[in-house]
Parts: sequence; structure tokens; C-alpha cells
Amino acid sequence: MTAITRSLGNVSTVGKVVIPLLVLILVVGPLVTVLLATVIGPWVVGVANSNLGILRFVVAITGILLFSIPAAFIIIYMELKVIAYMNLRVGPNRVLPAGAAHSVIAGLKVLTKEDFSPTSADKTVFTWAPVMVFLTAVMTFMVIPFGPGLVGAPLNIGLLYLFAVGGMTVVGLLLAGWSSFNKYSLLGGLRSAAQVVSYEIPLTLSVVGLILLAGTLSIDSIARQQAGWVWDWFVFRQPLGALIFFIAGVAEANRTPFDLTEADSEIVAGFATEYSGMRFGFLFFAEYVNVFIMSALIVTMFFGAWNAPVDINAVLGFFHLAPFWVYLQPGELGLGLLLVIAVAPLLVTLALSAPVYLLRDSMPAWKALVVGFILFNLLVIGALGLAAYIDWDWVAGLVWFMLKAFIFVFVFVWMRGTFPRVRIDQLMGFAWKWLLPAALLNLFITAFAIVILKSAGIH
Amino acid sequence: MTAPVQPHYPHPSADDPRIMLDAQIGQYEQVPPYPPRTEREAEFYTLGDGEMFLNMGPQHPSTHGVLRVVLKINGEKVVDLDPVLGYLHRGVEKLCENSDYHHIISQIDPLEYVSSLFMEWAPVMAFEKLMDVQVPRRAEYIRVLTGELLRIASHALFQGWMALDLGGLTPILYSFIERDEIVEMLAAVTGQRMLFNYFRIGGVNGDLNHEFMSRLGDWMSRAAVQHEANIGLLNENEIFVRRMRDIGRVDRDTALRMGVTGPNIRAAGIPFDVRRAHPYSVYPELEFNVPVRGSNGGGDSLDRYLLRLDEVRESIRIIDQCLHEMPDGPVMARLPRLMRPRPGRAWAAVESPRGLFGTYVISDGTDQPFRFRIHDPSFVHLQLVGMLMKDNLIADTMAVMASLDPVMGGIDK
Amino acid sequence: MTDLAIRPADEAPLPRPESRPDIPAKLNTVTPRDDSLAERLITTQAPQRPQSTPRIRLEVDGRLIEGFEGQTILEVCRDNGIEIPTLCYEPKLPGFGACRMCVVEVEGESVPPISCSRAAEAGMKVQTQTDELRRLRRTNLELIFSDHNAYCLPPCQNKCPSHIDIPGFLRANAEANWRESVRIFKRTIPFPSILGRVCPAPCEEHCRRDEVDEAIAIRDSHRYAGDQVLRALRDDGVEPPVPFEKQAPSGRRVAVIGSGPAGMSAAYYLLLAGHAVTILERDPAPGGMLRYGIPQYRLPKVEVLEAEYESVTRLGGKVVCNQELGKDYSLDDLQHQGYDAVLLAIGCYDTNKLGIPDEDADGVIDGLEYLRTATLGLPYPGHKGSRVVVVGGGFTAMDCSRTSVRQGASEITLVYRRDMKDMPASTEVHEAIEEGVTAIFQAGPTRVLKGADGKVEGIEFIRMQLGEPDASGRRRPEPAPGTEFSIPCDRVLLAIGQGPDLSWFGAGNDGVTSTKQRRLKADAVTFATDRSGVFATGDVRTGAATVVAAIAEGRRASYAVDAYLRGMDLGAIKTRQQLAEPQPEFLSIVPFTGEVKEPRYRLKALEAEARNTSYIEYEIPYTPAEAVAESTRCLQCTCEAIGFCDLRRLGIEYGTTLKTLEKGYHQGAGYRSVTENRFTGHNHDYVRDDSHAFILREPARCIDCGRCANVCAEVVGAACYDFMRTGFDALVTTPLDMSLNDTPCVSCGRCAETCPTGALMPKPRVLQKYEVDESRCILCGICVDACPYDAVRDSDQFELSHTSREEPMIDLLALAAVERETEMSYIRRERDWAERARAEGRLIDDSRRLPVLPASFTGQR
Amino acid sequence: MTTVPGMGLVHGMGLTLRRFFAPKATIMWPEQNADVAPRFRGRLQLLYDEYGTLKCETCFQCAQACPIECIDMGGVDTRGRFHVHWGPPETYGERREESAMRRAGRPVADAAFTRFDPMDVTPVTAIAEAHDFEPKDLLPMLEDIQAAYGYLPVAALKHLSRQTGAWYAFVYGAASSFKHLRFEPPTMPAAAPAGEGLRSAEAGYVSALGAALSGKAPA
Repeated sequence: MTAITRSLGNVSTVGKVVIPLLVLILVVGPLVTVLLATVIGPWVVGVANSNLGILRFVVAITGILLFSIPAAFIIIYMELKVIAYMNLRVGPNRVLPAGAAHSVIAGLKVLTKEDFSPTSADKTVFTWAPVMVFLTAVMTFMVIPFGPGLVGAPLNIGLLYLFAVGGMTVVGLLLAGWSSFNKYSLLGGLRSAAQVVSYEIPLTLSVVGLILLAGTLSIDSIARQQAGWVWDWFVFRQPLGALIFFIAGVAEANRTPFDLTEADSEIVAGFATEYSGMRFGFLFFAEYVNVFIMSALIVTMFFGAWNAPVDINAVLGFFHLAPFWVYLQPGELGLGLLLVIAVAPLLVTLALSAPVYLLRDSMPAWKALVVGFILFNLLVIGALGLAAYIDWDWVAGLVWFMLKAFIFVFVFVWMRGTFPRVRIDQLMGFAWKWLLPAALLNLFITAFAIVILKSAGIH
Repeated sequence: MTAPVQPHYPHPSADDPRIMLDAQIGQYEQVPPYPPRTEREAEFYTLGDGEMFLNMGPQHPSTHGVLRVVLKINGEKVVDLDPVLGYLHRGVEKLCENSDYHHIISQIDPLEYVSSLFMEWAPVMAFEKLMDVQVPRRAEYIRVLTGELLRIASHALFQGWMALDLGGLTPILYSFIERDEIVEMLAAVTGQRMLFNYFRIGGVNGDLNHEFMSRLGDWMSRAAVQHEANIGLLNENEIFVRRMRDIGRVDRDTALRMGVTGPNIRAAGIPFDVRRAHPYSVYPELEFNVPVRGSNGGGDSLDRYLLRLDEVRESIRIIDQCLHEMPDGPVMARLPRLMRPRPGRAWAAVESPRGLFGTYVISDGTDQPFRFRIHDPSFVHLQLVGMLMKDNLIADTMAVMASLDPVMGGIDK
Repeated sequence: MTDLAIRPADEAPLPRPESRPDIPAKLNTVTPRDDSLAERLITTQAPQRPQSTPRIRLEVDGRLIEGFEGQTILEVCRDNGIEIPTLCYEPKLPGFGACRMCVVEVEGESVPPISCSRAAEAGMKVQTQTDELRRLRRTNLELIFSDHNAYCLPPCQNKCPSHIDIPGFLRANAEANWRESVRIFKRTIPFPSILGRVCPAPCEEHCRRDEVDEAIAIRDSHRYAGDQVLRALRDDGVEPPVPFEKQAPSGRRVAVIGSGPAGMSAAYYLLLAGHAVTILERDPAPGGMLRYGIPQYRLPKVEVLEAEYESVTRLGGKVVCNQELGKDYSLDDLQHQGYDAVLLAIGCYDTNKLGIPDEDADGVIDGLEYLRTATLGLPYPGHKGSRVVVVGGGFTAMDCSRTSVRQGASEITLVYRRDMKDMPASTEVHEAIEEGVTAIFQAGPTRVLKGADGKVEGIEFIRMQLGEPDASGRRRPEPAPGTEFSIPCDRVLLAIGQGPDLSWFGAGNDGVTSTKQRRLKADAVTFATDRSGVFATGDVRTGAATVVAAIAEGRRASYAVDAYLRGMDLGAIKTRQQLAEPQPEFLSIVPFTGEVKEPRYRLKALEAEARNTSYIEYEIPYTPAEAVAESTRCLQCTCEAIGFCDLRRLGIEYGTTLKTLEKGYHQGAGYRSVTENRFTGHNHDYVRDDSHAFILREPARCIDCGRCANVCAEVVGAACYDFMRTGFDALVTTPLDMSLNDTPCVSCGRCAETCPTGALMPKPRVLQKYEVDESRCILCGICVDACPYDAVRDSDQFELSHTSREEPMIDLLALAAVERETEMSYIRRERDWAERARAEGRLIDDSRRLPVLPASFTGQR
Repeated sequence: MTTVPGMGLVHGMGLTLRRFFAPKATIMWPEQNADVAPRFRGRLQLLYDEYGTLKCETCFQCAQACPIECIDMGGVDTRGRFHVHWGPPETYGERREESAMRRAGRPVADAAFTRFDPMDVTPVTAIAEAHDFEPKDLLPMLEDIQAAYGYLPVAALKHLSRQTGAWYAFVYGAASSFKHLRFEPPTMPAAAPAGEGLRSAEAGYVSALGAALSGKAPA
């Protein structure tokens, strides 16, 4: 051993890292490989085979966690940039072009900050409250269909689950406000309790009409019922319900003009006043995840979910056309396919670089070729993407869903850039005096209409 | 709920309602950190059932400057409140008494930093009275021109802060753009963006120049339109209007009794404007209306807000007239560098964007004033908040405070 | 509201529509009582008049000029560029009329009114310059001068033929600012290092420091400064300073014939004036007598002479050598070649003859001829080991004898006909004697002893005795019969003065004439010869003189040639030149009793043995500390107001100092007081008030004009001064004649600024430290308003852009080094704002600019 | 407020959306600098003359004028003998006392008074009041003061100056112009006037002056 340590003392710093690693890889690597191949691998496969549901859940929750953080980053960036533009400012513009990675860097900054807790705070609750807030937000994702089949848990009672879990957010906020030992936080927590609980009722009632129409509580099913043209979306059958759902959703997500829980000109930052570091990060992310969930729900319920506004099959059928991919059969090309694979990239690259080379005197040939190659790659990616869109309906669904969801995110941000906030009594009064009756009215009208239409035999 | 005044405060105990006790760590905090000095203080710092204190300021996102307001709240309702002043106190009056007459202009400049020109105007006018100086007419017109420009800037800023205090993020930026244009314009002629130090005893520091004129011409061509567009964001906004209406109503009697001036008293229905009531400079020659709002019951926050918008329109009119009637001639009276007025006293008041701003100066024949006193309108208006905010919600304190438009630099002096 | 016309201020306000609230249009400011202080202040407003003031026309000196109503005659004339002499008029204040210099004649009035308090009226006919007025003003000036108990120029500057600003460059030297020192020097003489070696230094003879201990080493001081600049040029390539900015090229060409000191200095100033100058030189290298007449050990040819001459070529002068006038070209040729002016500066190269028998014997050599060979570094044939007699007492004689020492002559005898102290080169003769020269005084040659082979065998002299002083002030030598003696020798070197070589007269060079004294005839001021376009300067005009005199001649000639080339009237130039030349000092009154005695720092020299064999410079220059110390010794006894003094200017212009302008007084006028006029009686001898830190009061110079009292009271408001006492004793001073420190003085310096003479002067100071605590500065700009010299401004940079919180102070260097911006460029920048903004695309639409700027601003007046 | 509920909100959103696409007001510092007015009062700079030397004459006017005393400057005379400086009182101990007094509002002693004994000036006030503090009546007032005191004490003249607003130098100068007014107590031996020896010259001077002013040659 002494010999080893002495000889190790002679090698360079890099060597001191590399040599043990090499030893480790050379010795442990084969061992692990053998173990994997003989024992663990079959066992894992066996367990996975027998527990497919659990596996699916794990994959789904991992995917959602991986999705929610970037989504929050994008929404934060969007909020900074959109409000800045509405304020006649430029907004973030330092990290990457147009400051695209600003929110990511801000997130990293939050990670590096001191994890501070007030002296008299209830440490346990203070620590876990943000986690709870964030987890409830993420759990809501489980039942949202991002596309045909792209749903974490296709529950029958998805809508019920959604409202149940979504309502739990308030517990986290209340705990955060209470445990901070700060009067502003306490006020913020109490306000959020009052606000979220109040708006839960119109929110829930506003979709009851829709449930009556759809006849199911499964979100996936509701989404499938809106396939076809744009007028098949439920918003046209439930306009009042959609409006109530939207308003209550804004309040539920604590967004302007109902952002009383963190009204900075009144109670500094509400329940988040005493939070710093990643705990604040959780609260912060949860807010934006909530924004996305609310937009996603609105889209799913009322704006056609993942469905495109145009029924493409109907359009093609109208012109007596079949989709063109029916005609394209790569296997039929035979040897020609090989030729195409061998020659086409070169030819297309040359063809793309030729105008670049010819049109600009100062362009050297190699640069033109590079540009042409990049263009060719973009072309291929575009073609593949198009093919994917055409061939796999979940891709198409995801694209439409995200588009629509982010339109609503934009609306949320837009409202924040425009409105002042309401007062607490106005907030409560609006929920109980206006939204609740309106939601009930919507329900009755819907039910009445269904009865009438059913009795008339119209669907 | 009246407690006897205690002369001193011997042993703090957990039973004393004025003491907040953190039982876990055994720390005591006295509120306030000294024994109550008046009956009112003793009453205020005694908590009732379900009440608590909420310290708003001196560092808080929505106090104008560094004002500390101790709120006694019951839930969301404000039961009572106690404004605490002095965080910006500089002793300006004493500084001025130990400065030359010329130096006072720069000493008093940062007093109310939003509308510095008016801070200069009042003492300069007082000194001119003291020394019997006739200001050239061109200088008077320039004073009015720049002053009204700054009034617009101040009111624009008020509008933005008002919205920000109610949670609107955008109007403050529009206001700042408008203010920045004006302030850049003034910088072109005065040399500074904020503390202008432009008025001099007997005139102004420099004549108008090309840059100022071209900027002003450009601004005037779109000022009115831009102003209307900016206020459109708030004036028709239901949320905004509902939050401002019937909040912080000041009735006529109260306004008169408390010595309210400026837009706040005009919003209460009393057409008092120093420019008309005690005309100075060339205001008698200019045509403008004194806008008045508020019904018989006085004016609420919305009235005060809308009245300032009306004043902006009037100011644009005044600027327009100034530009058309600006005479030629010198901008500065010929005066000795060392000012030694004969013994005497003078009072001069101007209509600052916040109300009557006056200075009172006594000369003993030396080159420094014997006494120099400042009357600041914000100080008067701040006395209203105790009256206006009681039984309102926490959120309304912001609306009321912002609508009174106090600036702490002037209040603390 | 479309009317954008500018309305006059006085016009009544427009009628208003009925909607206007009925409030009386009364200003809130108090109307001043007519007896109040404010009334006095208001009525003393500056002549800023609104554009709408009615204009009037009046005729002044036959010119029809325009002014505003309410202006005085003086103001109208000043606005129109007609100068009326005045001593007490202060533009910021109304006319006061104390000096009575501004009297003018108005047609139809018997008594001439005082123009600074007489309002101009339309149709007035005014004469400002008549003989009667000049007589009145002259009487007035004489009265003023009769009690102006003061001096103007320091004697050194006066005695210098070129009138170098000696206190000025010594002051720069004392600050070790060699460059500035040389720049001051070059205003009058372009070659400080050359002069620092070869100048006879007439200035030092009259130095007032002599009254304390010893005269200042003025010559060595500027030699040191010049050497520093030359060394900076040689080592670091730093360009030598130029006294004035070079003018734009005028397109005129000048030929200067001769590259001696006169020609080269003329060329230098002509080049600065923007003319193209070609210098034609007979010899193979430029320098004239400096190169061929002065030996290497006194003036190093390469290191100093050529380096100094480079300043001429650096300015663009062309030197063409080997071109002799009369042989290679003529004046006709030059003028045909397109030279607009020709300046003859060919010097004196014809050695005078002794006029004694056998003068042409072999071995009797022209001293110049000898030096010419010797200074080229060649041993003169047969000189080594010979016995040499040098006849003469000037610098040439000294050079001849000392060069002979270096050339190995076995025995050298210097013979001069006068006393040693009357020698022109009396300063140098000691050094010659040190080196082994035998000097015999008061002996004149009578005949040359010629041998059978025609060679010199000796020379016979006769003793002289000194008679009455002659015109030059020296005693005339007269031969004492019977005292002949002879000196045996092999060589006789004649150095008894030179005259110009005028053998080139004749064909092609017509028109130029010579004087009776065999000099080229040219005017003393305009330097014009009888031939048009040809000028002459230097020794060729005056006869052999010193180098400094030649350079002074050259400079003055350059002014004349410049005036000629610019087409000015040479007669007027003559007057102007006479006025521009510094005049003799007025009076020496200052007793230097309090000065610390500090003997002169003398240049050390090599030992005689060492220098006898070598041509290197034998004087060891100063160390920097010595140079500074020597310059610090200067008493700066100049009147600080020199150059700004209106009284002096008027005194010269009106000839109240006429005696000193007359010909005989040019040289050696002595201490002549200006008070010596027909009113001269007694002078007040007031005590100089040195107590104030910033303002120096010399009541003896006060002329009771009252400007300081008015400015102090009405512009500043401090009122330190007033007229005290009456009659002849009247004086503008402080109450009780107390120190300014005890008055309400604010040290603003405006009294010193306005004083027409040197009675009130700012004490000259050098800024050492300037720190601004930017962490406290509130950018109020009051200091900028307060600065009376426009020396500080507020830039467009932000307060903390150059400083940090740790170091909030910014010091003198940082303040000054930020931007080399002068006041002019600043003003220009402000004026050109619109143009710049338009160029950078920042300007808002031009049509929207509002036309309410005053006429004075827009320049539409 | 609009008649249709919620239209105000929609209008506001329309405005913000329009501004969303409008050009932005941001100045992209530090790539781009804001336009600074030529007259802008930024940090101080000392100026040079055309020869490149500082124009400052070390007159301390700026340091004196500074209201907060943040300029600290010093100079030396051209012969390097004495140094002068001016600056904040905390930098120079010798001025601290005076500055402290000034800042505290206490009067700084008038140097002109210090060399004279204190005296009662109430008669001066009475005299000034009798003449209505009228500066034009200076001569009668001075005569009254002389009658009251026997001569013109300096303190009385100073007091008169402050009472009437006429400058002290003016008062003193006027007093010195009249032969019958004196500045010393009459008990002291009368000092010969300063210009006594020059009377003969004065006569010539006066006649010449008169002649000069009347436009004739002097006799």
C-alpha cells in the first residue's frame, strides 16, 4: 500500500483522478456488467412486467417533474418580457439572445441564496409548506391530457381529482403564512385561505354544466368530445361557464387582479415575505406552474384540448383527397432508396449552398457549403417534424395543446400588465354575490336546456 | 379605551398590552420603544381585543419616501393609526439660516425632490420681496413655463404611483416616460434632472436654449394626446374606480379646518389656488381655470386623482400661453453678488403641485437670514391620514395615502 | 394661438377674453421705492436692452453709426468699434466720468462733453480724435501721471535689445517648467540656447537684484531652459514649443538672404505668420557669424546651433546654401522668381582697416578670415608656434586670441586702445587672461614692422590716455606722444570691427543704396530699403553689433515684412511698431530691504589648462536645482499690470512720456520718472498693502478712477472701497486705509480685474491642489457661477463616473486630465448642439422648434 | 366609467396590447448612452487656456461659494514662499472654529470692531431715526453725531451704516470729505492733514484741472 501511495504521489493532479477511475472502471465495470446481465436485468424486467401500472406512474411523475420546471421558467421569462414590452421597456436582454435564459439564471441564483428562516418561525412547517404548495401543483398535472394518450393517470374521475388536489394548495399557503412568524405573512396566508376557498365554489360549479353536457368526469373523455371543427369546442356551448371558470381560475392561481395574497404594496410579499433561497423558489415555481395548470384546464375544458381547430380529414375528404403519405411507400424504391440516401444529401446541400455562394461576392466556398449543410439539416428536421406531426397524433395534439395553453398564459400575463388589484372585500363580494349565482344560473340553464333538447330528441 | 398617562415606564411586564412578548425566546419589544408621552399615544398603544399593530414603513414598498405608519388593525380593518415622522429630517431651516441668500436655493432644493423648482420659487420670491428686486418679465415667464412643466411631471408621477400602490404595474412606467421627457427638457435648460437650482434671486440662471425649445416643441405637439392615452388605462378601469371611490373622503369643513391646500382642497370643492387667490409672477396675465371637483360632501380619493389630471390639462394651456407671450429681454436682474437686504421680513407662497408652499424669512441686515421658515403642504396633508384611514381596510391606506400625494422630503424638512 | 411673433416686453398686455377671472393684474412683487438701495441696483442694470429698443443714428468721425436709444456716446462708439480712450468706464456699470479721458467734441457745443455719461442723440455729429481733444486728454494724462508714483517694466527687460519677458521666463524657470519658460522666451527670441551662450547679457547689468546682493544670471538661466528643451527634442523627440500658433498659409513667399541670427529670427517669425520662407546662404552651411565667427568652444555647432536652427526648418523654412548674392543671383532674379519680399540680412563681413602703414604686410590677417578657418576645425596654416598679436577689444578679438591659444600659438598678446572696463568684451577678457593671453590696454597701433621678405616682424604701438567721454559714454582715447613701443610677432590679427560687404551693388541689384557710414540704407522701423519689396535688417543695416541686437532686428523686421505682405500701410505700421515696443521703465522706487540675501549661482568652468587645448564647451551648466534656485532669486520687480495697463497704453499713445520716446532716450535713458512733466511737484508715497492673501493694493499707482469702488459696491455688494478725503489728497481706498482683511471683502478679485492700472492686482499664485469631494457635491453649479476666470465648468459627465465610494475625492490631476477642453470649445459645443444632434439623428423635427429664443441667442440682431 | 360593465377593463387591455407592439423607450445602456444636454451640470472640470495651462487663478471663489464646502484647494505664490488654501473646515483646523460658529448661527466677530473699545451707540440710532433712516441726509446725520460725541467714532459710523443701509465705506468716505468733521476726539492735538506739505502743488493741480475741463490751456 505504501508503494502505491508513494507512486501515486509522483503522478500529476489529473493522473491522481484518472488512475483510480481507470482501476475502478476496469475492475468494477465487468463485474457490474456481468451482474446486470445475469441477475439484476431479468429481475428488473420481471418486476416491471408484473407492475406495469406502477412503472407508468413513475415514468409519468418523472416526466411531469421534468416538464414543470422548464415550463415555469418559460412562463417566468414570458411574464418578464411581455410585461416589459407592455411597459415600453425591453425587459431581460443579457443572458442569451433576448435574455432567453434569464429566468434559468434567476432560478440558479435562487438556489445559491441563503436558506433563511426567522428566529421564531415554526421550522418544520416553515420548511415543508413550500414543498406542499409545489407538490399539489405538480400533482394536478397527473390528470391533464397533453395529447391523445399523453396523460399521467387517465382517471375516470379526473375532474374530481383535479379540484380535490387543487384545493389543497391553500393548505400549503396557509401553513407558509402561519409558520413565518410575520404579520404580513399571516395576513397573506389568511387572505389566500379566504380567497381560494371562496373561489373554489364558483370554479367547481362552473364546470358542472359542462359535465352534464359531456356526461363524464374523465378529462380525457371531455377532450375527445371536442374533436372536429372549432365550433365543436365546449366554449361555444358553455360561454358563461367558460367565463366564470376563467375568472375563478385567475383567482385560484392568485394572479392579478386577484393577487391579494402577495400584494406587494400592501403586505409586502404576503405569505412569501420571510422566504428566501430555494424555499422561496418552490413558492415561486408553484405560482407559475399553477398558471400553466389553469391555462391547461381552460384549454382542456373549453377550448378543444389538444384538438386542432380544423378537421383536416374533413377538409381532405371534401376535396376528395387522401392524405399524401398514403402514396409514399419507401420500400418500393428498392435500390433507388440507397441512391437517394447516398446522393440526395450531397445534391441538396449543394443546391442550397449555390444561391448563397452566388449571391454574395465576399462569401468563400467553404462558408457557403457550411450554410448549405445547415440549411439541409434544418430541412430534414422540418421534414421529420412534419412527418411526425402527420404520422403520430400525440405529436400533433401536443403542439396544439401547448399553443393554446400558452395563449392563455399570455392572457394571464397580459392582465397582470394591465390591471390594478381589487380589494379584499370586493374580492369576496364578487365571488359570493356574482360568480356563485352566475355559476348556478349557468348550471340551471344547462340542465334545463339538456332536458328540453333531450325531450325534443336533439343531441 | 383611555388609559392614564404614565410618566415613566418602570418595569415592563407581560401583562402590559403595550409590550409584545415572544414567549419562546423571551424577548420583549416595547411599542413604542419609549414611554407614551401623550394621552393619545397611550391610547393608541393599547391593544384591544383581537387587535394587533402592523408597522408599515419606514421601509415598505408603498410608503412615499420613508414614512412609518403604525397601524392598529383588527383583521383587515384599520382601527387606528399613528404616523411617525423624522426619518428624513435634515434641519433644512437651520441650514438655510446659516447659508448665504444664494446658497439657500441649493439647500432647499432637495426638500421636495419631485418638484424642486417650486421649492426654489418660494424663497427666491421672498428674497426678492425683501430686497425690492424687480424680476425681468422674461424671467417670470420662464419661471412659469418651467414650473408648469414640472407640475405636469409631478402629477404624472402621482398618477403612476397611485396605480402602483393599487397594484397596477404599467402606469408608473408610462408616467416615468412622460416625466423623463419633461425632466430631460428641463435638464437642457437648467443643467440638472432633479435638483435644478435654476431660479435665482432676480431671475433665472440661464436663458432658454435651442435644445430646450426643440424638445418642448416636440413634446407639446403630442402632450395632450399622450396624456389622455395614459390616463385611459386607469380612468375607465372599473377595478381602479371602485377602489378609489368613497375612500378617504375629505369634506369641506375638515379641509378648511385642517389647512389643506392645493389639489386636495380643490378636490373637496373649494376653489382655492394660490395662483389666483394671491397672484404672483405673471399668473394674472395668463388664462387658466381652477378646476374643482367633489360634491357638497367633499372629495374622495377618486376626486383628488381626477383633479390632478384636470390640472395637467390646465398646465398645458398655461405653457402654451407662455410660449406665445414670452417677451424678449434679460432673464436676470442686475444684482450684487453679496446680498445684504435691509432688516425686514417677507413671506412668499407659491402653488406647488402639492399645494401652498411658503417660506417666511427674517433678515437682520447680514448676508444670512436671521430666521428662515418653511411651510410645506405635504405636512399638512399628512395630518389627514389619521382621520381618513380609520375604519378602512389595509389596502385603502395605500389608496388614501397615495391620493394625498405627500413627499416625505418636504414633511421631514 | 398661431401668432408666434416675438413681442416686445414693454408692450401692454393683450386684452383677454371675458372668460378670464376678474383679478387685477398686479404683480406680487413690491414696486421699489425710488430712494431704496434696490432702486440704485435696478438703475445700474447692464446694457442688456430688449431688441425692441428704438435705434438711433449718429455720425462719429464722419461715419454714420447706429445705436440704441438710451446708450451713451461711448457705448455706441464701442459697439461700433470706434475706440474712445477711457480709464474709468466699466462696462457693467453706468458711466462715471471721473477720468475725463473720454471727452469728445459734439458739433454745436462749446465745451466738449464726457462721452461716458452723455446720452447719444439721433443726428449727433461727434468727433473723437481732434488735435484739441488730444491736447485735452494729454493734459489730463499729465495730471494723472504727476501723481502716479510707480514703475512699469523691469530694467532688465528694458535693457534687452529684444525686450524678452525676463521675469516671465524666470518665473516659469522657478517652477521648473522649462518648456513654458522657453515658450515665453521664444515670443521675442527664437534661440534661447544660442543666446544663452553668446549673449553679452546687457540685462544683467541693470538687474535690480543687484540692490540686494548680486544680479541674476539671466543668460545662464535661459541657456539652461533652452538646453532642456533641446535635450528633450534629442532624447525623447519632444517638439520644442512654439510661442504663437502658426497662422494659416498666406500664400506669400519671402526670400531671406543670409542665415545669420538676424535672418534666421526674421525667418522664424515670418514662418509663424504663415509665409513661405526661403533662406539663401552664401556659405556651405547656415549660421553666418554664429557658425563662422564664433568658435566651437563657445557655441557648439552641431549640438546647439543646428539644433536651434532646426526650429526654423521644422516650421517649413527652406535653407539653400552656397548661393551668394551678386554672384549666383541678384535681387532682380529673386523678384522675378516670384518672391513677394526680399529681406537682406547679410551681416558685416568686411573687417575695418587700421589705416596705418604697411598694413598689407604678409602676416597681417583679417581676424574674421582667421576665425573662419579655425571654426571649421582646421588648423590655420603656420599658426602653431607663432607669436600672435591681436588688435581690438571686442568679442571677435577675444575669439581670435582664445582660438589662437587652442591652435598652439606660442605667445599671444591682446592690445586694446581703451581701458579694460570699457572693452565691449570685458566679461570675457578674464577668461582669456586665465588661458594665457597677455593683454595690453590703452595702446593703439601706429605701424606694422615689415621685414625684408615682406613678412611681419612686429608691430609698433603708442600708449593712449583717456580723454572726455564721447557719444557712447566712454572716454575717448588720445595718443600720448613719445610712448611708442613695439611687440615682435609673426602674426597680427585684426579685430577692430566690421562693416557690411556691399560689393554686390550694381547690375541686377539696382535701387538699394547705402548710407554715409557705409551701411545699407533702410528705415529703422519699417526696414524698407529704397527698393520696393526689399528690406534690410541686422548688422548690414546697423553695423556690427551683438547677436541679441541682430535677433531683435530680425524679429522686428519680420513684423514689418509681414505687414508689407498683408498690404498694410507701412506708415501706420511705423506708429504701431513704435507703440508696441516696450518703453523704458518709469521709476525705480521699491527698496528691497526685506529680501533674503542669496548670492548668485555661478557657472563653473573647466580649468584653464584643460580648456586651452580643447574646443569643447568650458562652462559646466547648472544642475536643475541650481537653475531653479537661481531663477527663484528674481524679485519679479515687473509691474504685474504690464500689458493690461490702460494708463501706460494711453500714456504712450498720447505722448505724455514723449521724452522717453525720443531718439536719444532709446539707449540708457536711466531712471526717468513719468512724473517729470510740467505738473510735477510732489508725489504721494502711499504704503503698499500686502496683508490680503489674494489682492495686492498699491495705492501709489491709483489714479482715482473709482472703478473698484463702483464694482465692489454695485456688482459685488461688499463695498470695501470709496473715495476718501478731498482735493489733491483724494484716494480710492478703504475706510481708515485699513487692510482689506478687515473690510467686508469677499476676495472676489473683481476690483483687481477692473483696475485700469496696477493699483489693485491679484496676487499671482500657482494652483497646487484642487480636490472635490464628490460624495458630497450636490452639483448645484454655484462654483461655476462664482468663478471670475471661467476656469471651472460642469461637464456632462455624471458625478460618480470617475470615482469610487472608497475614494470620493477627485484631485487636481483627475479634474484637469479628463478632457482637454478650453472654454472656446465648450461654447462651440453648446452652440453646435442642434447640428450635432441632427448629424446623429437625435434631433427632433426641426419644424417643431419653437421660435421664442431671444434675438441675442438666435443671432438675428 | 363606461356604460357596459367591463368595457374599461377591455379598453385598458387594448391599450397595453398596442403598447406591446410600440417602439420601446429603453436606452440600451451601456451600449448606448443617453443624450446629455450640453448645459448639463455634471462633475466639475477645470479648463485650460489656448496654451494648455490651467486657467485657474487660485482665487478660491469656487471653494468659497460652495454651499456644502466640498471643494478643497490650495496654491502657492509664484516664488514658493507662502501657501494658501481653502477647504472644508474639517480639513483645516484654523477655520474650523469660525465655521462651527457660523454653522451654529452665532455671529462671527467683525474684525473692524475689534481694535476699538465698545461704546454706546444709542444716540446714533436716535439720530438716524430723527432723519428717517434716510441715506441722503448723511451730512446732517454726521454733523449730529459729531455734536453728540464730539467726533465721529468708528463704531458710530458702522452703526449708522447698518441703520441707514448706506455702505460703511460710503459713510466714511463722505465723512472724510468734509473738513469740519473729524475722526479723533478734539482733545487730541490736531494732526496736520496728510497733504499739508503739498498744498502749493495742489493749487497748481486744481487750476490745471479746471483749465483742462474748461477746454483751455493752463496758465
